[in-house]
Amino acid sequence: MGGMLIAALGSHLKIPNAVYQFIVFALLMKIGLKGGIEIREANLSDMILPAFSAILVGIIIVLVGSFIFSIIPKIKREDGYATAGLFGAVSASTLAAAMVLLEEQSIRYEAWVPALYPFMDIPALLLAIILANVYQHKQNKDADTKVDISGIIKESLRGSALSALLLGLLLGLMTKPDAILESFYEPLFRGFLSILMLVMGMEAYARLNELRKVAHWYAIYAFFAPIMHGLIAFGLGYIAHITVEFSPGGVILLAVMAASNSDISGPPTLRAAIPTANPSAYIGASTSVGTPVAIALCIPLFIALAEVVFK
Amino acid sequence: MGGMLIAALGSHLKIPNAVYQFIVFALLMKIGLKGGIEIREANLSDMILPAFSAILVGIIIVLVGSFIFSIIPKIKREDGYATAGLFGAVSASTLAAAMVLLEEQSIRYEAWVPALYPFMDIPALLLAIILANVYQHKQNKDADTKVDISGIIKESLRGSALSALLLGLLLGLMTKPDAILESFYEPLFRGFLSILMLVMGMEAYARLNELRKVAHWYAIYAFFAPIMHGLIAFGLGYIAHITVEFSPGGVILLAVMAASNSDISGPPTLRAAIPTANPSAYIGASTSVGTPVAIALCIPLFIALAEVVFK
Amino acid sequence: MGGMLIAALGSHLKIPNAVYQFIVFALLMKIGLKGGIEIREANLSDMILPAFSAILVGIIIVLVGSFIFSIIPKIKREDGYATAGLFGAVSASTLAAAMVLLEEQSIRYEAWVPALYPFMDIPALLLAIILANVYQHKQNKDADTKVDISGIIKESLRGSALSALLLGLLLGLMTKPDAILESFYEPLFRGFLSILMLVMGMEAYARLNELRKVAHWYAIYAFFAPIMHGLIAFGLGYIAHITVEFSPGGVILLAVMAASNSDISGPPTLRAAIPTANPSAYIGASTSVGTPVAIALCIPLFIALAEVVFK
Amino acid sequence: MTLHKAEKVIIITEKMITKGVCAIIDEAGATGYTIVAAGGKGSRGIRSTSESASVIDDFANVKIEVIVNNKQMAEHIMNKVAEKYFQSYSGITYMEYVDILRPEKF
Amino acid sequence: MTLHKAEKVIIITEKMITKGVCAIIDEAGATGYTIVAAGGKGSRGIRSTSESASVIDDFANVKIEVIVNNKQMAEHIMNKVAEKYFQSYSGITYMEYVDILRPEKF
Amino acid sequence: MTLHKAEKVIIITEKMITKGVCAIIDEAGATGYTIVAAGGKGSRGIRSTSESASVIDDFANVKIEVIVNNKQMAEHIMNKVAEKYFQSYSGITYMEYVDILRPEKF
Ligand SMILES: Nc1ncnc2c1ncn2[C@@H]1O[C@H](COP(=O)(O)O)[C@@H](O)[C@H]1O
Ligand SMILES: Nc1ncnc2c1ncn2[C@@H]1O[C@H](COP(=O)(O)O)[C@@H](O)[C@H]1O
Ligand SMILES: Nc1ncnc2c1ncn2[C@@H]1O[C@H](COP(=O)(O)O)[C@@H](O)[C@H]1O
Ligand code: NA
Ligand code: NA
Ligand code: NA
Repeated sequence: MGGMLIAALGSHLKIPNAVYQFIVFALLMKIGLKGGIEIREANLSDMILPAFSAILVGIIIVLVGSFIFSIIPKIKREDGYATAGLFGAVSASTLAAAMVLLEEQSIRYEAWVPALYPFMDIPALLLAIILANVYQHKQNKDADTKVDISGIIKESLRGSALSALLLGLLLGLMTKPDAILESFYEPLFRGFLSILMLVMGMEAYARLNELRKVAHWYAIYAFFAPIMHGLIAFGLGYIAHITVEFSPGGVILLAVMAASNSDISGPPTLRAAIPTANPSAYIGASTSVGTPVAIALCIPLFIALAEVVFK
Repeated sequence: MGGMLIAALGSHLKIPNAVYQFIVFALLMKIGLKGGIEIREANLSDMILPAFSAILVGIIIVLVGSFIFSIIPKIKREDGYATAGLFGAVSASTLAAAMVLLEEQSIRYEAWVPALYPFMDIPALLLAIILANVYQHKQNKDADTKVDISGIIKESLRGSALSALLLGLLLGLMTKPDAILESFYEPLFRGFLSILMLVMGMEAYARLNELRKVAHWYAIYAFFAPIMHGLIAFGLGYIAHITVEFSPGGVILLAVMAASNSDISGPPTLRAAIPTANPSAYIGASTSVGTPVAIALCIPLFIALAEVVFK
Repeated sequence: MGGMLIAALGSHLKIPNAVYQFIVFALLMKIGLKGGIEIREANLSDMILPAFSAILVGIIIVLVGSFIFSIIPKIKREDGYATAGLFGAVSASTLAAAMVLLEEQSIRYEAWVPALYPFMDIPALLLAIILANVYQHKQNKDADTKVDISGIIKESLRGSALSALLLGLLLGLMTKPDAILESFYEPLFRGFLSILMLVMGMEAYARLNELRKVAHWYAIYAFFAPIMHGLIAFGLGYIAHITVEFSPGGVILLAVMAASNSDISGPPTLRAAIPTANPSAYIGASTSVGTPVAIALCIPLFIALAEVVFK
Repeated sequence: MTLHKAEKVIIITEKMITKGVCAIIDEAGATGYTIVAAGGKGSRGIRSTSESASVIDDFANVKIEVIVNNKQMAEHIMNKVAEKYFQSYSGITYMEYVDILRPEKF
Repeated sequence: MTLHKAEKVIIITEKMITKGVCAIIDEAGATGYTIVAAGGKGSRGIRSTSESASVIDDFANVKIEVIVNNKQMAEHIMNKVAEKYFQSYSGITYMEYVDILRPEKF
Repeated sequence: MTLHKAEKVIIITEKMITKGVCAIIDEAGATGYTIVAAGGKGSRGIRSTSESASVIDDFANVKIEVIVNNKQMAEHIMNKVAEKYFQSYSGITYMEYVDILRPEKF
């Protein structure tokens, strides 16, 4: 699947936007529904530690990233915050690719793990936005604009990606959507995901140009950050494994979430909330380098690591 | 499934129009194909009485509705006719929801029953349009515009919803589309329907505002009319049950058709044919009140009633 | 399936462009994936003769067509070349329809046969474009525009139709997409194809008007050419049957490819490369006459012929 | 090259009456028109015209532009459309002056 | 029939700030606006504004048109939008003179 | 605030030659352009340009707008496009006068 990434060089092939949006919607609904159904039957206390780890990872990534960019010369601070936020946030498609691979290799995971997505995603975006806003406040002290935290949370929950996921979760929790999940979302899942991978591959190629125009540091960060982030999350997940028997598959997914960077909802959220940051900087780096590294390198890496660690 | 109706408050989630149109097309093709296949094998004489009941129900609903609105003060006559027409017409999605529920509870129905849709839909719309036009004629006597009945019938048959249904019917009757039905339309049916329900739920919420701007009477009518219409149809269906052994499931579906109001093809047809009627009046009432009542209240009600009556 | 062609007369039914594009993409990916998987396991030497036949057929069709149109009076030479090119090129949907029919009648074919598509398609388009350009050169001798053959090849490979097919082929060859093919593309195949047939049927009807405005000769050519082209290819396929045991189903598919005319990628390619040709001439003839003849007449004809010949 | 003065009539209204508006344009003798999908807000509320545009991502208005070589024809089209439709359907119409390249085309 | 002079303000900018631009228009007191999906190239590169428009077939700009009956209001809208957004978001704004049919509508 | 006079060239033509038209615009030295999907009817019949627009719900024309600060450049673009394309492809081009906010941008 990873192989399809660089395929469509120079081709006129385009995916209609309506289809793309529907595919994203279906993937997130599927993850949400499945998660919701599973949470209904899960032992809530099992989820506390992993959820807490997810939040922690999101925060650590943004703090570390912001620090790294702040010591690199000639990088605008806002650009650094936005990039760190994007890498702290989570990519549903990378996550879905890992899920498919785990299933193929029949590595078990608690089905509610993918539903931890927002626990890592929201804190990361939020923290990045707050840091950027606080920084701007300090710069122009006369300004009296306040950082509207609850507004940012609301906006990010209302975004189309999180809405779909949360809607799925809710429906999974409150209704009995098992039949629809099985007859509709499950068969479409892999096909839709493969098309999404295709889009992302073409996108990665198309963005390379943009990346070239910004500082090299972004590319370097984008290459190493996913691995580092994944390892941090793997570590925390391992602790959860020992203490509350968090499954090996769950640990892998947590690490993949950390390694991934938000490709659907993150960019517009950041663009709206940190308008002074240059989108070419953070989107170029994440799409062209971060995502391919997360998918093609990190997923197999963490699976291999799990085989070593949990044997 | 009904539970998903009010879900997406304030969310930015939107369904692309292209996807929405395709979903509607697929649902109607499925109903048509299935109906056509079944009619091929059915005893035509069994269908006469139910079909006749459907026509009768469509006409009764419009007459009763027009009468009710004509005695309410301060309601424009055209608005009353249009509203009555919309409630006489049929919603494919409400009907489909009832079909899914019947199948889940394994209540049997003749598969040609959903194909009775146009028998109730067209007479209702037509009668409402004619009444409104005749009324306008009387108002300005000098006008010499004639009511073009055959033109209205043609237009309503050509509308995209009925076209898809009739095309499905025709193909079901004349070709052997069983394989496509089973491998393509059946698996997609429930998933597409659930997405349509989602859209309708969001739409209902969005239209509440509009409803508030028009007279309360619309909301009151929209609440009670589906129940009343359904009961009338249930009664006529019961007669068909006794005389030609019309199945209990068929009686339920007939009642649901009557209770439903047209959400896809009805509004534009009425808007074009009764331009002086205020769309906020009839669409607000039907979408925000009529449809939720028909789906969440009437379907379970009629199923329960059938269990009492047919035991 | 053929019966659905003329159905939707005068209806307002429209298929959203996004859905249409996605359906085309999915069909071509499916053909490509399947072909790629099969080529991986096939004996390459078996493919040489059929592939060579495909190329030959594409060239013969264009030469014969160009000759025919050149002797008909009052036909612009460019229009003739473009029409011949279009009939030499291949229609993925006609091909897919033949594949479904063969499977229904369980006539076996090598799964790589549909992947021969570009072997016939590209030479035909290319030759037509070159002939037209050379002709124009001769007309205005002062012009110094050269015919950019490699540019034309590149452009035609990059077109969205061939891109999707080749991408599928590549993925089929290099990765293991069997699961996605089976769970996603296969179930959608027939349904999508039937919708495409519907679109083509409506299109054929809509183009009849256009056809009426151009010379009758186009309609006459469009009626007989598919049969003639198919028979030529059938003959060459038969030779391959005798010499390298090319399957009867393969022979039929080769003949159908020859009989078909390009409906998706051909027209824009020709329009761009032979701008002086009148699109109403070649598109009208192929869509309204050529395609229906290829699907409704040629496919059953060649199947019947095969039953006679290979018994 | 010389450019010639001409008039451009713009009509922004509900998608569903496109056919009727175009018929008026054709009858008036214009040589063509251009249609663009549009959304909007007017005196009748945000996208008041769409039957179901609040949830579904769609533009329910159209913007129709007609270039005519003759001011009377322009005014005629504007009046006809306003008279026939703007009581029952939402819509606006206005005019601009443009410079065209080939006057014989319009 | 008499036509009346009016101003039309055009704003071409990124889709994502549509809501904010429309709020400025409403506050300025305009009676409505029309929105059209657009793509384009400007000082910030081809479709610089779209998060993912290079592969996905989509227009990521919008063209917003406002007709106002009052030149000051027109200039006010242009200034406000340019001030608030055009430092961080790509976009242009310009004005045209149009003839409207029913001045009381605008 | 001062507004400055400028020219807007509009080209309405078939979608498939968008790339070529944009190349002409770029070569002429314009700072950008805006593209909108359009349908229409002209001398070559309803949506004469679309390969398959009669059944599929799609706009097959584009409307391309270029604002330039220089009338000669405007006329140059119009002539070039008309010369190169309007014999074989359907299309029209015309010009309007607009008032722009920041003349240095164009
Ligand atoms: N002042 C305005 N400026 C630009 N477009 C307008 C204006 N007023 C109305 N429109 C457009 O015309 C449509 C119908 O307007 P109305 O009839 O006032 O509801 C609206 O949906 C807008 O697209
Ligand atoms: N000279 C121009 N003519 C027409 N549209 C333009 C021009 N320059 C910019 N635009 C439009 O305005 C958008 C933003 O421009 P910019 O802020 O320069 O990136 C572009 O994407 C184009 O749609
Ligand atoms: N008089 C007109 N007013 C507005 N648009 C026009 C006019 N004539 C042609 N067009 C547009 O230009 C396109 C090509 O026109 P033509 O080359 O005449 O077929 C048409 O499809 C319309 O979109
Ligand atoms: Na992350
Ligand atoms: Na009803
Ligand atoms: Na051929």
